[in-house]
Amino acid sequence: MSYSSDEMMCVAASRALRDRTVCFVGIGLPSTAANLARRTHAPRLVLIYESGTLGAKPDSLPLSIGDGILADTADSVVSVPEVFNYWLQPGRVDVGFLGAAQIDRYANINTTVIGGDYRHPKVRLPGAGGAPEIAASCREVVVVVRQNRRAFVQRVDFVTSVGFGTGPGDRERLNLSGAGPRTVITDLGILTADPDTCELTLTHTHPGVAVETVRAATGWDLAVAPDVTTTPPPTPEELTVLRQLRSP
Amino acid sequence: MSYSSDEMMCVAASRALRDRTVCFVGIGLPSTAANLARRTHAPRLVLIYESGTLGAKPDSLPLSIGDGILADTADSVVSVPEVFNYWLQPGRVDVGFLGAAQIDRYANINTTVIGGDYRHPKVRLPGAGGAPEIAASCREVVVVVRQNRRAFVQRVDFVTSVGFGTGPGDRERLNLSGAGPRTVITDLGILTADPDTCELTLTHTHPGVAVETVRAATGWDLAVAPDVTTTPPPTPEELTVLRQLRSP
Amino acid sequence: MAEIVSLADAVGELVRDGDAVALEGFTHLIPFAAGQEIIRQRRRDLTLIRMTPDVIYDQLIGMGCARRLVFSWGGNPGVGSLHRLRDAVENGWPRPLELEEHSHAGMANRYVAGASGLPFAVLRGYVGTDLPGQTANIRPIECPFTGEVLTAVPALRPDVSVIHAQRADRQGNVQLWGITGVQKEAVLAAKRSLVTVEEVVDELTPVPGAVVLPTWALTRVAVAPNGAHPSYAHGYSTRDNDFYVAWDDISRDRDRFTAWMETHVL
Amino acid sequence: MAEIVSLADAVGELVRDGDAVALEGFTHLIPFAAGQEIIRQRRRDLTLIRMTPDVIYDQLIGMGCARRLVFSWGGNPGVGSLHRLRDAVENGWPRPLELEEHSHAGMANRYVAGASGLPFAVLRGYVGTDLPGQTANIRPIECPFTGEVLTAVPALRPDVSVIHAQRADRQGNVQLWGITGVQKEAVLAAKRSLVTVEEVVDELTPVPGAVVLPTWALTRVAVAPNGAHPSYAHGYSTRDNDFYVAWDDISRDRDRFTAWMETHVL
Repeated sequence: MSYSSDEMMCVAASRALRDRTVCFVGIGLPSTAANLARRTHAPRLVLIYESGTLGAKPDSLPLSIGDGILADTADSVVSVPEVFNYWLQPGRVDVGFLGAAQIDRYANINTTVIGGDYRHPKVRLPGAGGAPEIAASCREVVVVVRQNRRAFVQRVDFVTSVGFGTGPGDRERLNLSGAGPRTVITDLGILTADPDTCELTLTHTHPGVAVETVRAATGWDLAVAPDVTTTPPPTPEELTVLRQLRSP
Repeated sequence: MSYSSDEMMCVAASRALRDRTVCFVGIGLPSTAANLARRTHAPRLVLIYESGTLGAKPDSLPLSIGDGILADTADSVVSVPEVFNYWLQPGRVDVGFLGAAQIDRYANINTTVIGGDYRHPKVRLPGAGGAPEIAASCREVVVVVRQNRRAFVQRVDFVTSVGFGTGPGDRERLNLSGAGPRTVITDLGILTADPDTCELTLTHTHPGVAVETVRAATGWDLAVAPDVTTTPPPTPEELTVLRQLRSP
Repeated sequence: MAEIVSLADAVGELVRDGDAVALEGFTHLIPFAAGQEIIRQRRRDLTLIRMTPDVIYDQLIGMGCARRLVFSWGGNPGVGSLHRLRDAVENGWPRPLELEEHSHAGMANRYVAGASGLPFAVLRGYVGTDLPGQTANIRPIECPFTGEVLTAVPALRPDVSVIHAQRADRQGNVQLWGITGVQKEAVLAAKRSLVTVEEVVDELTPVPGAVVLPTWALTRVAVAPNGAHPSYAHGYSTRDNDFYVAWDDISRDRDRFTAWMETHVL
Repeated sequence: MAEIVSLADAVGELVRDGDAVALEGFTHLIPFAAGQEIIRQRRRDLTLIRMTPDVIYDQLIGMGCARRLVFSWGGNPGVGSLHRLRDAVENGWPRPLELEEHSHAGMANRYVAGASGLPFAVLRGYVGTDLPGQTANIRPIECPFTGEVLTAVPALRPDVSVIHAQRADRQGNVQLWGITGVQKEAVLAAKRSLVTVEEVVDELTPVPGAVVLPTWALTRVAVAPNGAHPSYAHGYSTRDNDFYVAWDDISRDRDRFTAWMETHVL
C-alpha cells in the first residue's frame, strides 16, 4: 500500500507507545497516533486528555480535546484542575505527546510567538495550553512535528516548553522531574536526544528519505547517528486502521 | 409542656438560625438544633456537614456527621478537601455551630487537652476537627455548651479555636475573616460578646434561672447586661418536633 | 439564592464596562449565547479571562469588547488560529489587545485559589520557560519545610463568571455533567455569577459525573436553549465541528467577519 | 495495574513494621477489615495517619501496633472518647503514643499536597490557636503577590494508604460513592495503596456521585465483603450505630478490650 509522509509520521509516532502505559494526549497528530496505537499493538494504552477524561476510548477521532465521545468512553471524567494537579503534576503519566511550531537543537518547543518581539510578534500562535507542564512532568515526552527549516530552528523565538534547555544538566537544575523530549518524530525520520550532549540526533530516516534531505530541512548542523536505520514502512494493518480512524 | 434545660438550650440554639442562611453543622447538639430550626421556622436553612454533604435534609438525626441519610438527602456531596477549601474557607457560610469542653471570657474554645501539659494531659479530648477554621471563617459562630465552672473558665487550657483572643482587635490582627463567636447558648441562658470589650455578657436567662445561678456557674466575674431578659420558653411545637427528631 | 431571569436582564445587571469577565467551559458547555448577549449590549474595555479563548472570545475581541485577555491557549481547537485574536494582537484591529498569558495548569490553579479564598496558588510549572518574563503574575515561592522552590500564581477573582449548564431547578440549583472543566472553580472564584441553562426542571435527578452548584452560591440563572452552540451540551446536543471548521474562513477577513456578526449576532 | 489478591496477602506485602500508614474513610467506608488484618499480622511501630482515628485506630492503638498518630479529631463520633487512644496518651498503655495534631482543614490539605506531588499546601488555618506551638509541621508562609501571611502544612506521603470501596472490576478499577471523603487524595498521596471492596464485578456501571480510581493508580485490590463494619458501605450496608455506642463500654476497660479483641479479631 502506498502512503503519505504524514501517514508514516503518524505510524512511527504510534509505535513509540507501549501497551499498558499511560499517555497524555494533545489534539491533532498526537491524538491520531495514540488512538492508532490503541487500535493496533497497544490495546490497553491509557489515554488522558487535558479536558479531564481519564482512560478515554474514542471509536472515531475527536476534533477537539473536549468532544463528547471522550467523556462517554472514559473510565472517569475529572475536573481540569484535577487532571493537572493530581494526575499530570506528580509524574503519574508515562508519555506526553506534544506538537511544536518551532523546535531547536535541545528540543525546546515554541508554540507562542514567531518573529518580532513578544508584544509585537509577526505571528501570534495559540500559546502554551498544557504543554509546559506536560514537558516538565511526564516520565518522557514524544514530539510529533513536520520537519522543515521554519520549524527546526537554531534557537526557538520563545521557550514555551522546556526540552533540554541549553544542554546537559539543565533539566536537573530546573528540577524538572521527567526525562524530557527524548524522541522527536517527523515526516522525514526520527530524532533522539543524545544521552550525553542532549542534542537531537537523527537515528532513523523514513523509507525513501535521504539523510541529506533531513539535514537540509534542519536549521542547524544536525547530528547524525553513525548507524542511521530506515524506519519500517507502515504495515497494511496500520494504514487501514489509520484511514478508518480519520474517515470513519 | 414541661421541658429539660437541655431542651431549652437546644430550642434557643435553633432560634439563632435564620431561614435561607447557610449553616455549617457539627454533630451532637448543633446538628439537633439546626435540624429543629429546619423543621420549624427555617425550612430553607441550608445545612453543610464537614463530611462534604451540602444541603443535607435528614428526616431523623444522624449519629455521626457521615451517616448515609446525609448523603442521600444532600443537594450535592463533595470531597472533604472541597468542603473546607471551596465552601468554608472563603467565607460562604453564614453561621458555624460549635461545641466546647472549655470556653473563656473571650469565647476562646478548648477541645484538645485539660490539665497537665499538652504532652502529659490529665484529660485528652478529641481535638480540633473542623473547629479552628469554622471559628475563623464563618460569617458568625454560635457556641452551644452546658454552663458550669469546669467548662466556663478564666482561661482555656489550650486554644483549639479562637474566639476573640485576648480582647478587642485580636481577630483583625490575626486576619480572621468572620465575626467570631458572638453568641454562646447554654442550658442556663444566652451570652453575647460585647461589641466594645469582646467579653461574653449575659443577655438572657432561661425561664426559672436566676442571674446569680449563671454567675455561680461561671469561672470568672461574668458581665451581665443591664437589661437581662428571660428567654421565651419552648413552644409546644418546638418541643414536639425536637422530641420526634430525637426518637423517630 | 439565584434569581432566574432573562439572559438580556442577567447580562444587563451583571456585566459592566471595564469588568474582568470569565466565560468558562472547556470545549464543552461554552456559554456562547451569553457571550453574544454581551456583544449585543456593546460592553467595552472588558478584561476577558478564559483558559481557551475559543470562537466566542474571537467574536468578542473582533467586535471590540475587550481591552485585555488572560488566557492559556488561544486557538480554534482542532482547526488552527483564532484570526480575530491574531489580528488584534498583530495589528491592533479593531483595537489593541493586551495579553496576560499562562499555562493551563497555571490558569486552573489560579481559579482554584480564587474559589478557595486564597491569594495565590502553588504549582510545579513554568520553570525554564519564557512565560515568567512576560508577566509579574508568575513568581517563585519557597517551601517552608524543604526549601524547594516552586511557582506561585495569583488567584483569579473575576467580577463576573459565566458558564452554561444542562439544567436548573426552580430554586436556581444548577446541574452540569460530561466534561465539567474548571466551571465550578470559575463560578466560586467570581464576585458575581451567571449560569445559562438548556432548561429549568422541577427536580434535578442525579446524573453520574454531575456537578451541582447550589443556588445560594450563584447570582443569576437564565434559560438559553442551545446556548452553547457551536460548542455543545452533553445529552442535549453534539459539538458542531463543521461550524468550527467554517469559522476559519468566516473570521479570516475583517469585512466578512463583521458582516457575519451583523447577520447572526447583532 | 492493581493486582487483585487476598486481604492477608495484600497486607502482608504492603504494610511493613515502622511504616506510615493511612487508613481513610470519613465515617463512611472505613477499612475495618484491613485494619484488623494489620492487627492480626502484628505490625509494630506504625505511624498511623487519619483525620478521624475512629474505632479502628482505637483497636490498632490498644493492640500496640502504633508508635505515633497523625490526626485531627480523635473521638468516637456521636458517642464520646476513644478510650484506648486516651489510655495510650494519658497513661502510656500499652505503649506511649506520640501525637501530631492538626485541624481537619490542615489534614485534608496535607493529603491534597501529597496527591499533587507538591511538598506543602497553603490554607487559612490554625492562626491564633495553640496548635502550631506543638508541631514543626505548621508554619507561616507569605503570599509573593500581596504579602499576606497564611499557613503552610507539609504534604502527607504515607508509605501505604488503605481505603474501602463498594466495588472493583476485574482489571482492578475501583468505584466508590456516597460520602467519599479524602480517599482519592489519600490513595494518590501514598507510595503504595490497597483498596478493599465489597465485591468484584464485570463492569463498573456509572453511579451518581461516584469516584473512580483507575487500576494503574493502585497497587493492590482485595475483596472484603462487609469490610467496613461497623462503618458502612453506601448501597450495601448501614452504619452500625449500636456498635459504636457499645464500643464505649467494651473499650473503657483494658481487660475487657483485650478479651474482646481476642475473641472477635485475633
